[in-house]
Amino acid sequence: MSALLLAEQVLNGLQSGVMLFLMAAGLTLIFGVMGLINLAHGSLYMVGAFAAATVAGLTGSFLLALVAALAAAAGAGALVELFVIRRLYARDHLDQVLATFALILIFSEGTRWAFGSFPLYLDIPEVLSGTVTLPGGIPYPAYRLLLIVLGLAVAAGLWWLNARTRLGIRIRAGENDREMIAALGVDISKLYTLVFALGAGLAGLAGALVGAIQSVQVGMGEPVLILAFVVIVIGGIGSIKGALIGALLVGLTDTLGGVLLPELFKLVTDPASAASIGSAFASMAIYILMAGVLIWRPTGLFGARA
Amino acid sequence: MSRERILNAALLAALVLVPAWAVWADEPFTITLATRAVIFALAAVGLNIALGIGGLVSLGHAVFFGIGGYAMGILASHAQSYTPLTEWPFVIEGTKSMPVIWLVAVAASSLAALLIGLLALRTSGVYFIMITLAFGQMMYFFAISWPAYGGEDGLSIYVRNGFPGLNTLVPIQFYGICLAWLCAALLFSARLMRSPFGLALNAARQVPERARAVGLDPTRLQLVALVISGAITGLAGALFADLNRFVSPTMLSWQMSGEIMVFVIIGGVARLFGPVAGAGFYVLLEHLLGGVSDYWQIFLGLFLLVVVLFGRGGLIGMLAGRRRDG
Amino acid sequence: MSLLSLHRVTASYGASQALFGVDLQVAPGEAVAFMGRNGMGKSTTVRCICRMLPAQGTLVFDGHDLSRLPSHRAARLGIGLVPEGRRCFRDLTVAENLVASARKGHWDQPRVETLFPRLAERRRQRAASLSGGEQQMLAIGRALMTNPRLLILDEATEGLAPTVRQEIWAAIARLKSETGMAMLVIDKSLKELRGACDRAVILERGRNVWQGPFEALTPEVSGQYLGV
Amino acid sequence: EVKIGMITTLSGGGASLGVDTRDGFMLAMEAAGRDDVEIIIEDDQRKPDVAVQLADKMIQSDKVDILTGIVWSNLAMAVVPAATAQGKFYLSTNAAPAQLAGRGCDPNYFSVSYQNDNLHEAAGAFAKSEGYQKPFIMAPNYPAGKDSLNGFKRFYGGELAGEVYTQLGQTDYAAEIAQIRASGADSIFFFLPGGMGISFLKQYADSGVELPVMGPAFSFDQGILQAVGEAALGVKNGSNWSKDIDNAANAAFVEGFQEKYDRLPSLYAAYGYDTANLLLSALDKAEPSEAEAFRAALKEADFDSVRGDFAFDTNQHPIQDIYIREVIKEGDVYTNKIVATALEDRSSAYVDECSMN
Amino acid sequence: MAETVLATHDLRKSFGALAATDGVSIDLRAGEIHAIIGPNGAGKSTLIAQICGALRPDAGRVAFLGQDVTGLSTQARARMGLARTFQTSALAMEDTVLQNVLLGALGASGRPWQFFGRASRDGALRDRAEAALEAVDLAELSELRTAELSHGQRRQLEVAVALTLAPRAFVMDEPMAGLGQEGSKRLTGFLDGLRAQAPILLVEHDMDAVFALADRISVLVYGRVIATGTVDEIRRDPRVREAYLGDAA
Ligand SMILES: Nc1ncnc2c1ncn2[C@@H]1O[C@H](COP(=O)(O)OP(=O)(O)OP(=O)(O)O)[C@@H](O)[C@H]1O
Ligand SMILES: Nc1ncnc2c1ncn2[C@@H]1O[C@H](COP(=O)(O)OP(=O)(O)OP(=O)(O)O)[C@@H](O)[C@H]1O
Ligand SMILES: [Mg+2]
Ligand SMILES: [Mg+2]
Repeated sequence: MSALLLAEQVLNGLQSGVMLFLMAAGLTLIFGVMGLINLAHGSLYMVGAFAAATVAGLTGSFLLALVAALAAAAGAGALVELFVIRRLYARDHLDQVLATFALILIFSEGTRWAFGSFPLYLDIPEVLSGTVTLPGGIPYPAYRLLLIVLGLAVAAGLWWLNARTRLGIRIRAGENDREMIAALGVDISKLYTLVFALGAGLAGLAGALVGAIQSVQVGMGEPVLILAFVVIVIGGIGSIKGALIGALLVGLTDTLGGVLLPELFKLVTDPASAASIGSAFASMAIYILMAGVLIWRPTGLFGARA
Repeated sequence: MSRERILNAALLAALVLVPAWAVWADEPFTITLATRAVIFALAAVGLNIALGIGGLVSLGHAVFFGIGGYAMGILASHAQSYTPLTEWPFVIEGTKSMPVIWLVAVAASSLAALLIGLLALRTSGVYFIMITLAFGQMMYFFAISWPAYGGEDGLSIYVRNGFPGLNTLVPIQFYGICLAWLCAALLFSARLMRSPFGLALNAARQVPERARAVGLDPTRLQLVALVISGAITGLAGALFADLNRFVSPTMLSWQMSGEIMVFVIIGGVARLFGPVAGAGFYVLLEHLLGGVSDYWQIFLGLFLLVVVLFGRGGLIGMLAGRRRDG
Repeated sequence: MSLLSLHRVTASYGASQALFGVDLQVAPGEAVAFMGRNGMGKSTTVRCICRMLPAQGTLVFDGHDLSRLPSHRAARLGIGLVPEGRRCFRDLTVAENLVASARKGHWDQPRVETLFPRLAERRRQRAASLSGGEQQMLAIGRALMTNPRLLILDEATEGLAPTVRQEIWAAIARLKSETGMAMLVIDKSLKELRGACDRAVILERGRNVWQGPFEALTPEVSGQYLGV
Repeated sequence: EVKIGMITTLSGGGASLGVDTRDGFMLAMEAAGRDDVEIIIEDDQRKPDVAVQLADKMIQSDKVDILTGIVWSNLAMAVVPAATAQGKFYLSTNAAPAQLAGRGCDPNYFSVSYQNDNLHEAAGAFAKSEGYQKPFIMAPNYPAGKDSLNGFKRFYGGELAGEVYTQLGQTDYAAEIAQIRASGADSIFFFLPGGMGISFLKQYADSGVELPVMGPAFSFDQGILQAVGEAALGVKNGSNWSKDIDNAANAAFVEGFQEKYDRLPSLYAAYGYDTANLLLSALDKAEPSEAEAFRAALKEADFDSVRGDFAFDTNQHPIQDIYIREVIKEGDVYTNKIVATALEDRSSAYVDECSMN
Repeated sequence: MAETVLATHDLRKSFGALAATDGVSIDLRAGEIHAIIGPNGAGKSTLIAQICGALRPDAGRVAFLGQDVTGLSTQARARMGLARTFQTSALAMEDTVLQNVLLGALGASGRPWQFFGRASRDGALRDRAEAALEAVDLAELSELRTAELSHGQRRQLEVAVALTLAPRAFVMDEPMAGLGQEGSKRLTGFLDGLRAQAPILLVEHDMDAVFALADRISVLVYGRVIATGTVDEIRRDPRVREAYLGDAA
């Protein structure tokens, strides 16, 4: 494999990492900061994509579609928080797992009921289609560059919100001791609704942005959900920086694993089985990475808590 | 007698009476359904030991379930094709005998639990959830792409394995075997909860530093709990594969892990009969709702939501009160 | 007119009743010592005032009926709590702990840090890794940051070194005289309560058994209800 | 009175395929208007264990004579051997894994659709006839994916620019596209069912690489095409059915389906429709309870297939023509048109391994 | 001189730039109560954590019963007979009071690997547990869930659990904290009698208790022992008065 191709694949890995971060951003907020295990995060991602596809289909405007995705997912998130999640903060994680598992069923089948069983059409806008040429002569899709920029911007924004604003501090305080922060005069319920809606909105936005280059269909959120959890756990719960670095690591491992492992096995076996064995190991690679990181650092790369 | 005990007795009675009625009314499928529920309950009883008493929220129990299933699939498929599993260093033949398969399933899943536990118990809390999930996913992807035993297509066994003295093809007899195992596991976990080990494990979950300060090693206690838990779930896996006469990577998927966990939670975590109530309710609901509409999973979701929101302590907690018995 | 007024307050934990009719008044600018043996219901009463535990009976703060308010609204009326067992926000730094509760007023971060210089030294350290005494200072500082009109101190000197304890009692005295902050103080040291408070209320098994000015608190009374 | 049990996927992500299968099947059944045929339809949720239990239920409780409807190979492998072992007939409306065509063939098992490799073989034959020198081929890493690439290679036979197995469920194909660009390939063959294919095609269209693309019909089926949109235009795909196959049965089917369900039929609907008609033709001649006679009646395949000429080989898989279609736009709708016949009277690669000769 | 039961030699532990224990050498002799006092944040709990094995020292050694235990785990030290109480109660809140002491008895007996038989019906375990509850006056509450105890009652239970170990030495981190005056007095009396059973290393801010109990006192300031001596010596020491005691002397 040429050095140029390798460089391009590294770039692809980083790019897919940033995209992963975009998908995981909302979850980082809800899971990392509020300490809530929200399995329905993938569903909110799906809601965003479906809202975007619908609005894009009606208006033809991608921008409006993004706004719709954000609004629909944030709205759904706020409702979910008000009617379901709110009653679960005081319970242990397991009840949250079950409730949000139930929400997955409701969201998935509800969406199928409303939109039918077939995938929807959502494409990138005309102005962003096509490629730009990177230094080194690699043609690179313009839309993906935009995703990278957005992903990094979201990371920076979240970090700022979490570490530097009083809102962020209060939310983290609430995660440590909800009763106490309320007794100090902070309306933590309202903050939580807000944060949950924000996290959901980010999920929806990611669903729309990423949905434009993937398939918009029922169940699209599930693989994302697991990946996003992997990312956050590798980085260390509660750390935005960790989530970004975790995402990049996962992106790189996934991409390079898929590319390099088959090459590696070609040294010992015929191309067809090398491709197959290599890819088998590649699909396990990120999980091996995660297990490895956790065995080495039981609270992730940047996690503080035990 | 406390309300929980009455409830437990009623559940047990239902496990006997419903299939008995099905035999009388010649409804073999009801027995199949009951068998499914009983096997799921067994798997969940296994998880309940790790999760309920030990506080080990494992989202990777499908690994043990699947290993149990594959123990059955691999042994039986070799027996079916008259080829040995290995010829070196000594010949290992396949088998169609349930007791041998169970033994292998339990041994293999305990071993897996031991290895996973040794690594995973370095972490705790949410990290533990995720690392167990990671091991599950590794196994799943491995099974999907490993061609020797069917990959994603899985392995079919044409005839159910045998148990000396019984005709396992008769649904009620196979059900009897499964029920016997479930009762044994329930008895075991009832005694475990009150035993010195249960006490120590329970404390290790709540305050590991205290356990250490009195000379107990929480990690080792938890490891043992995980192994016991994995072994029981593995056994359930072997039975499940035998029920379907089929095993495939879906048994190893994270959804499967999630479902086993859901059985425990809707039934009631750390309640003796929680897994039974949970698995029974879920299987029944799935069966009844399936006919209602194509979108029946919406209703399933709503039912589950109602149980979490209004039934603290799961179904058992809802019906028998918050306080645990014993 | 009293700032805080409790009348016939009862409360339970699930099936077990902990308070059987507690009466308690705190006037503006007054410091009241709240006493009783272990497990008699002092902290439970505090939880009721701060709306952390549902209660029956009359609870009025500054003319507002507390019994309908959520916890944070009660706090915003001007009730500041230093809870039993400190309950600092473990994963927040010292500075963040203070910022989290801050509301406008006399007390701000520099003032709190002047009161407890030790906190200034540990500003960027996670609360969980503070020593016990440091956490206690943080909990007091955090409550002051809400600029309360009534400060509730539930065992606020537990685990503090004698020197620090003296400082805190001095600070309490200063708070009272300078800012006119009313106080409800729970502490084990009768001697120090006597120095800092105007009045005492004694609980036994969830009921008032004695109240009055400290001068009237005879050795017989304290022997009977406090065991000293 | 004949009872037919249909097990198919009606909920969750793969539901669109099952829904089409059912709708096609029922279209034919209702047209026949026979009141002595009872059809029981159940949802397998795309889970093998659920499928097995539904089969048990249909066999034990409902006492069906014939089973049909499964979409996925892994579910078929779970259900079919056990069902045929209990003496039930199974007619496949889609999945037809290699084992069941070869060593595991069974007198009670008929595949009405194809053998899994067929559509890939057609693409391979087409690549050869077009004179491609270096196709780049890829599929997910699971048994059907491997069968697919093997099927392609079986009829292509030449040199490859690359052979890649992707991960099942993968959504980002940037790395594969970079590999394609670097490989010097002159064409691409891919088998990426469902959402994977949509993702790949969208990303490929946006990557600036412009090589001819081939695939099996699954990724270009009516339901999916609309979601891919323009990115699919011009792609060649191997199929044994297309809505423009010119025969009376097909015309009636396409029209009837559109009228009844208000959408264009898909491949799966076509298989469902043919399966129902085959069944009806056999039922006219024999009862399923007379297994020998009924089997013989099925084997005759005495019905008007929407695919034109249709016969069963000795392994009871179809002998049929397999076409190459091209994706076009008709008004606002993306659809397919036949451009070539890739394989004539194609049976399956495993027929010699089957002992039913 | 009585034999030395527990000793540290030049223990050091730093958190970043902060030296929490900075070369601490102290010892505990049979039959005595050795109090460690010092300002908040002086490193007392850090020292205890190292003695009990919860923290690994950067340098230095811990000896217990004449054996170097620096490399041993907490549980191994506990099994040798080192019992501790925590500054913040560490109890199984969902369990009953009795179960908490049973746990101690179980640890002491070293047989947690029994999967059958009820822990609460095991005569030997139960006797031991009940004796410990009796000693701290909690016997009446034995069936209550620990979460239902008041703060002070939890502190008493904390001591009871340590008692069940029948240890060779006690290490107590502020056992009086949270007790009322009456409770402190009772516990003081109780600890007084306990020293005959096993010596106590006592960290405490309650000076009444310390002065009443301690045979020796060591004063820790900024991680260093600045003075060791009898009650009177320490009370008179101007450095100690300045750093710690204030008027309390
Ligand atoms: N969370 C709880 N659940 C159930 N009962 C409780 C709970 N907290 C306290 N109690 C009970 O309520 C009674 C009063 O407890 P409270 O904490 O108010 O006592 P206190 O006067 O503050 O004692 P202390 O000085 O020991 O802190 C106690 O007998 C205790 O057993
Ligand atoms: N994990 C840690 N990381 C950083 N600093 C720590 C950590 N643990 C303790 N410290 C610091 O070390 C110093 C000693 O703490 P320690 O808890 O030993 O004090 P102490 O003497 O027990 O005080 P107190 O009487 O208040 O309980 C404190 O300043 C504390 O902030
Ligand atoms: Mg109290
Ligand atoms: Mg300390």
